Amino acid sequence: MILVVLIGVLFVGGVIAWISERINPDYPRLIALVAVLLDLLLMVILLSGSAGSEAQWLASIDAQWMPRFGISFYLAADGLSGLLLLLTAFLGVIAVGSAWDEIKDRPGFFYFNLLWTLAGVLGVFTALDLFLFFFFWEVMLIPMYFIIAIWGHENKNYAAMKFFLFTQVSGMLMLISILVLAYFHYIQFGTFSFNYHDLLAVSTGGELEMWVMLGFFIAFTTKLPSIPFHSWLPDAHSQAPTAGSVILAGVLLKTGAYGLIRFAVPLFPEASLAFAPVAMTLAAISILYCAKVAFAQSDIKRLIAYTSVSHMGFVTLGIYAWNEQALQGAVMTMLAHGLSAAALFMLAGSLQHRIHTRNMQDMGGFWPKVPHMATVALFFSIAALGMPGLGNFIGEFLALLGAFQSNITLTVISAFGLIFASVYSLWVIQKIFHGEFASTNFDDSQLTDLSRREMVYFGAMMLGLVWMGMYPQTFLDMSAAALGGLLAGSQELVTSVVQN
Amino acid sequence: MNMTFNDLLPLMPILLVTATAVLAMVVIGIRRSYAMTASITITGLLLAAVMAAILMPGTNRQVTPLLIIDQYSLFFTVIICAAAMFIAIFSFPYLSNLDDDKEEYFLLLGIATIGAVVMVSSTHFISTVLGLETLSMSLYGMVAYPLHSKNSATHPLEASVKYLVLSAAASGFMLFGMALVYAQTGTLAFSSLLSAGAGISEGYSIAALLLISAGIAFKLSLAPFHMWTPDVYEGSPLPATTYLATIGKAAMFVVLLRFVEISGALNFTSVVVVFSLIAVLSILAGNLLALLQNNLKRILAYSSIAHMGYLLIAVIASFFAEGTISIEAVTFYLLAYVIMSLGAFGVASVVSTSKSEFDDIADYQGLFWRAPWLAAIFTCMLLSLAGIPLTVGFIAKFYVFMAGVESGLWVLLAALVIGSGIGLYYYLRIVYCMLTPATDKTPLPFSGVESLSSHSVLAILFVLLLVLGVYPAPVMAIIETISAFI
Amino acid sequence: MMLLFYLAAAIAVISTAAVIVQTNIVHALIYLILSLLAVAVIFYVLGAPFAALLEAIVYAGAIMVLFLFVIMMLNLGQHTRDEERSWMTMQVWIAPSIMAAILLAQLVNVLSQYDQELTPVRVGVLEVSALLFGPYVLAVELASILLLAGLVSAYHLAKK
Amino acid sequence: MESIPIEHGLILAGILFTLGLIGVLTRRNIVFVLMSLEIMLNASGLAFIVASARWGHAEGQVMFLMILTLAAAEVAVGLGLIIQVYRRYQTVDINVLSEMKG
Amino acid sequence: MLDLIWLLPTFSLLGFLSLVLTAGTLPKRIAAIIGAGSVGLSFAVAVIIAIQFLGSGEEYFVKEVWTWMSVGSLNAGFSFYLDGLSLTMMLVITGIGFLIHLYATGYMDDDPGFSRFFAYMNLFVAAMLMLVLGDNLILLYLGWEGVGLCSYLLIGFWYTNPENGYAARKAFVVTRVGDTSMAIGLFLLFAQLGTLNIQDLMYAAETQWAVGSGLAVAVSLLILGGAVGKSAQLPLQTWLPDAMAGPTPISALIHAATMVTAGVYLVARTHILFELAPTVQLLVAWIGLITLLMAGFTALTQSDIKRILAYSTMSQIGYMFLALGVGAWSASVFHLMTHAFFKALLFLASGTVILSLHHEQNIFKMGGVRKQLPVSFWSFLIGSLALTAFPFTSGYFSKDEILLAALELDGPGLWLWMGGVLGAFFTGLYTFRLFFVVFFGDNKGHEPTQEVGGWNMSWPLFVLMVGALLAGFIGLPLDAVFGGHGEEEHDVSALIHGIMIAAPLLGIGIAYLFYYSKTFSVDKLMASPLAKSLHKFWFSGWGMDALYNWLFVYPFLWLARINKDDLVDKLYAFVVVLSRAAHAMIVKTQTGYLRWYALSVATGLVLILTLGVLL
Repeated sequence: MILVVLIGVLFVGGVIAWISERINPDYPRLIALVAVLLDLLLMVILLSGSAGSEAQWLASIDAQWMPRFGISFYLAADGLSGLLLLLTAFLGVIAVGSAWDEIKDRPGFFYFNLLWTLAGVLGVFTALDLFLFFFFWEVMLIPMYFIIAIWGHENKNYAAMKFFLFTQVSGMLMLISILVLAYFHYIQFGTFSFNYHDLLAVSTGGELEMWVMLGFFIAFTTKLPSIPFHSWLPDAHSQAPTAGSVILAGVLLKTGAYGLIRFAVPLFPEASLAFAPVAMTLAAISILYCAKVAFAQSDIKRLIAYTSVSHMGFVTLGIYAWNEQALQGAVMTMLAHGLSAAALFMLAGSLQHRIHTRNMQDMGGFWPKVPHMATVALFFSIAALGMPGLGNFIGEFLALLGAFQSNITLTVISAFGLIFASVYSLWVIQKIFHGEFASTNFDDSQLTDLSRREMVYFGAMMLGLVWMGMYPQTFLDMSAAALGGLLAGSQELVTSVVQN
Repeated sequence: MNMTFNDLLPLMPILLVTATAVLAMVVIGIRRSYAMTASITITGLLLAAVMAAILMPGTNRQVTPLLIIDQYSLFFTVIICAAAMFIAIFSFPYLSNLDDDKEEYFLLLGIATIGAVVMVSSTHFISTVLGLETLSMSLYGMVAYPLHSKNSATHPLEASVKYLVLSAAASGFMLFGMALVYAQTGTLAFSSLLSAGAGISEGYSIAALLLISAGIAFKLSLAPFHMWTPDVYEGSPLPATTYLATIGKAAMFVVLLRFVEISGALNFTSVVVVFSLIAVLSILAGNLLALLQNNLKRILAYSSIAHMGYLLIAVIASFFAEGTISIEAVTFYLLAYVIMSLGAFGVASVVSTSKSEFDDIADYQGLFWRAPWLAAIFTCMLLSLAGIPLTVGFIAKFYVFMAGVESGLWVLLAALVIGSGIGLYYYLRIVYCMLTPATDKTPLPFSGVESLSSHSVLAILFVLLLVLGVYPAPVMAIIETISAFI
Repeated sequence: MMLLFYLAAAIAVISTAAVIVQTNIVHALIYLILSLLAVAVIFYVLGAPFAALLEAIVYAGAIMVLFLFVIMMLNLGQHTRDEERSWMTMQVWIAPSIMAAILLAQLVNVLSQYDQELTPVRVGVLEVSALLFGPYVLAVELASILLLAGLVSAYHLAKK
Repeated sequence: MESIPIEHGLILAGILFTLGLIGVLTRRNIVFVLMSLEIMLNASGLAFIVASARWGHAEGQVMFLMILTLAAAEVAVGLGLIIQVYRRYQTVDINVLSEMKG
Repeated sequence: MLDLIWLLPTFSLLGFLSLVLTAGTLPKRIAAIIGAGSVGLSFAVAVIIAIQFLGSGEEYFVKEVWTWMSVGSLNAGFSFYLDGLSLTMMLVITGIGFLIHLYATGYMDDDPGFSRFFAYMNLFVAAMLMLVLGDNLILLYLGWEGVGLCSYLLIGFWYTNPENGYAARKAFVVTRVGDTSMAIGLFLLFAQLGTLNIQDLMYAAETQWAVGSGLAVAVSLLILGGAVGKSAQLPLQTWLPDAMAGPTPISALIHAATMVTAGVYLVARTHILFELAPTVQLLVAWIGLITLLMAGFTALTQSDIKRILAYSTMSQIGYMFLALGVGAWSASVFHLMTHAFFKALLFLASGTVILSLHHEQNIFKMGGVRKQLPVSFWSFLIGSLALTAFPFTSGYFSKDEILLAALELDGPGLWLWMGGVLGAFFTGLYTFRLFFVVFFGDNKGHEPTQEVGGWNMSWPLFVLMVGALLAGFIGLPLDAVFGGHGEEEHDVSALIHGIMIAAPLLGIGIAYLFYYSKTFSVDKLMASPLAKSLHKFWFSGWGMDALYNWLFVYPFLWLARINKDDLVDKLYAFVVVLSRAAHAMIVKTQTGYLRWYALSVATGLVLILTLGVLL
């Protein structure tokens, strides 16, 4: 029930925020903040309450929804979901914070969309009925579309459209795959079912399994994103308002990875095993190619967007290595990247807010002007390049460590991403904060250092990253049981295939 | 099979609609009163809808060879009467400033509804043709209705002529095909063509089937018989367009469904191929044509071409899949389609009058901020047409996907995916246009009378859209039951 | 009888062809009436005297007179005839003719597969009306509704 | 009475039908177009009568009656429209009706 | 007390945190106390721990502070491992580190980034301690990357000059190439041996792998990759000279005494792997030798005082690698320790010179500053003597051991020895070239008035002078670590000893003749075109920078430039163009003409009929 409350709070909060704008334009953001904080609190209670228990599912609810197709309203959270829920709520708070001053225009509708996006994401992370999953998968898109299309920057229509088209079209492929699965359940067991556990028992087999798996894979790698489906992301990220970028980079991308872990691989262990080399190759290409493209960008948000693609490559790599270290690495990368990318987008956003440009060619020498911002930026750049002691390192290291056990060549190639990451990360710092200060290309009157409120947000994210980097065990333990369960489920089959 | 007294009860909905039309005519004859005629029509249609709904649970009766009044036909009778009522409500403010006799419009609307109800209750060529022609004949009038008006916002004359000529030609195809079928089977009732009579080859049956299909495809504006659609939609006054797009399509589709199911048309491989081709062509042509279109009515026209293509997939699937899922898919999709088209056209109707129509996308610029309520409804309707969750359109598309998957129609599903992808683009274009701030040149959101009743209809449609999108289980159950009657 | 059938058929085809190539609209109408009368003869030959009668009275009579009224009303005289001539260029005919040729070939192909002799049985007005006012009584009612629709539409459209 | 091959009757209907279609496709004068439509409908009616004769039914004749009704109604509405076209454009050229496109 | 080993990095880390969180708001004096004091405290603790440890007689000591990550079979703790090797390193880092911090409080006195500087420095010390104390390779890697980061931050400390930024990034990226190789090595080790705990690894490798097995070769090669990156050895040496862009104390601490020797530490730490792969071990020796010679040549041609010292550092680390390569583990670490003293001394002394000359670094614009800068002069002299292995200075003992060990090696030993001796000759030559040019002759540029700096700058120099002279007599407790390979009596002839002593002296002599007495003229030597181009070649560090530019940097930049807009995106843009074109084409069918529509309907009919009937 608590899961319904979690999601419901956001849905209802969104509506109230929208309506409250009529009373006072300052209310929406307050209501939004209360809603996400409430969610965060509930989640902490949920997770801490179940910290000791061995049960795989921390909370669940299962109610009939569309009996005609065996569709039920089945939400459940295990440790893996729990972590991502936590990330979502945390970044939700951050996103509300980053929008606090930025969104002056129609705040009610903005916070409505923000909360609904988050609600959709929470749904995605907890839905265990595949229809419900798809339902939430799509639900989170529309408010996001609005966020980009209404509060975005100069090229918002294009970006929002592209975002929507990519995810929708790939989503339809997934829908087909889900339906094929349900239909196979019908053939094999005589009833329709979209229940995750039921569908795990379905054996599609043969060539079809590969195609069905590909439906999932394409949908998830589009969201993730991975080459060659990544090209919506730079546009969406660069055009979205800061809060939008934060949610996009921090949370929405993770739904793709979550889908791969929860659905794509466990539902099709054989096809995934056969497909793993291709997936890992795509991951490796993503890592390197997008790191290189990132380096070439002069729009700072585009640059960060491409680095996101690059980093998410490690996630794919880890997932398709499919062993404990790799999976934990993927999950840690998701969490850490959620924070670091969100923070970088916030920085970019606050820069843009101050000097009204994202073009790095116009920037330089900001360090003395904005030392706090510079330090924060340095911190997150360094986190992004995988500095040990911070969360990203744990994730990428574990992912690579695990991946190495399954595919040496591709892991070695991917490891070069670490080098490229240092190239672009340091380039950003150099370009923006180092060098002589020159303000010929923009109005520098607004260029002020981070406010105390902003520092609190960044501080929280920094703490999070340090925590992940120095004592990742907190997070590793939480997801261990869930990942162990997933691994065990497919292990038997995989080993038998390998032996044959 | 002569009529008996017991047949009257199942016929009540039709009789009620007829009585409405007759009463309206009489009232016009006595004293012209716009409000009076409109309210008679609206009330009559409402009564008919309620009547049909009351009758629905237990009724299954063949009333003379012409009409079958079963749960399926009653279900659609409810939909058609309700939709007609809604359109009547939209029409009232729309036409109120027309400088011509306005009363006959409602008369035509009532008569057209008779035709539509007959169509959905028909498993017989005679009733099909009569129903269809009654519907068409009234529509010619409705489409051309404001043609005497000096400052009509549309091109009613051109639209009507195009519609009449092409539609009559299509009727000709259909009739000729029916004649061939009759020559083969010896009965005018829909019947199986599978057992060909002596000396009749398969090719003959196929040709007959395809002639009828061509006629039906024309009415459904399936490619390559679709070209009239945008022009007629654009040229007609908005409520008439709405009628054409919703009731006209739904009634015809029920006929197609019944005909295809009973005649066993899909047992002929070549018919399946042709249908698939038509479906793919419709999906691609419809969506591509709408891609950069700026006229809202034309966009919706093109999109309706594509939607009919989607529906055809479910029809094709009905042959391959066991069970009734594909029939349910068609049924649900039609219901959804009627709701969302009514909503989309309804919003346009509400802001338009016969003298000035909001038919350019640019007219809707900034609607989101100037009339958020309307814009929200419009957005939801468009998203529903695009098949996005939380709306009924998604469940409908889900049904079609399900039917397609069950039957393994991968090529058609691929077309569906591509088509929907393109479709998203132009739906979102409209949505985006509503989001961008208005310019000075944008006309005011309301060019005519603001009608409370129209808004309530929109509200009802909006609620239906969301409720059926979020909790469709009860309706699904009903549809599952009634689909057994096909 | 057979001879009559083929004779009437030939007349029907020729006069119909004459209709669609005519430039003088009144002549065309006369040809059309001729064609309809020929068809009426065929109806009779096929044992449908009632239909033949209706064809002659309603179709060739009433409906064609309606056309004639309109032609007179619009006063489509000599100048329209010249206009018609100018519209009758070769290229206008190419595509339709090809289409029609293929269609006809198709139809002849499939229709000739209907390999049945028929011996016409007289089905007179009695049988037809028994049917009409028996099981098909609703059809009659519906036809009246259809005519009502046509009436209302025509009334509304054609008025000044 | 001698017997008539049924396919000949149907083929005749087919020919008339096709001729009507050609008329619809080629003529620019709306009145001709309407006449051609009548030819098509009539051809369908003929086909019904032929089929009806094949089975010795009256049903085909009933259908013919309906077609007759329908043709009459259609002509009425069509001619009404023609009058309006002529009134507005002073011509019966169908090509003037091409304001909407694209 | 040993349990408190975690205090070592903690002090510095706390120093770092307090400096960062106050963000430059602290008064300079307090910042200095925090910055230098935290390292001083660390040093004090280190000394106590060292005494206790040596007194306890244990071979090693392990302390796990907390579990870092435990995933499946991977189990890495935040745990510290203390043995002779890490003890040595720990003392060098904290001890010399403290001196340099102290010196820096004077050197950086007028810099606006004072507290930022000490923050980075503290962070560096903390990371370096992690590196040497880490019980497992991941923790070591943490320190490894951490020092790299600090190196980056400090090289680019004066960020307003883009060139510094470039140097900093170059240093980071080039070393990261090595780091990546090392990381891959870690993956391979874990995949094969199932643990990353160093001691367990060594044991497992020793028991499971045969000498010369492919895995051992691969792993040691990969680890070597990391080592050469960090220690600026061929082929990843190019970053070190540019790293001199940072403030001089940085050069002393990071790029001379501690961080750059991390590679040596790493190889020594994992020496068992190298012993299992003799070919790689030999490769280490050759890399050391070639680097030391190349750097020697280059040092001869440089004119920037710090660059000369940088090349000399490379060269000396080359010696250490040589020692590692020939299995003289202890000698290598010994040289590492002595080198730390005298190179730190040299850098700090050069720092006073530079500061006194208002940041002039070109030696040919100095000259004759012997009188004005006595402390620098003496520091430089002692440092130079130790560097050139002048008998009975610290450098003499350590280098001696290395060369002797090389000579003892069968096979290429003699060649390695000869190379080493040649290197020693060059060391003498370039060191005293520098010395004579700076401190003798006429002043050619800036006239220093007096030596800058107070006690906090001179005291460290005195301590280091003593160290540079006497460190050779320290005996390192390394036997337990390297299994008795450490102290061995070398039984070689006097001739060999003679040559080894003579080579550097010869170098000094030649330097004297060229640069002090001017008996020979450099200009004359440089007259020939061949000499000029050779000079140019050596000056540019054997053209390695240009080579790498052409091989890696330019292609990368080119690729980045041509693909700025992302080729993949074009693919989708093409889809858009295609749909638009399709729309444009198909929309033409909507002509608005009724007859055309009718024709389309007829065509459609004909089409489906044909299809239907023919199929």
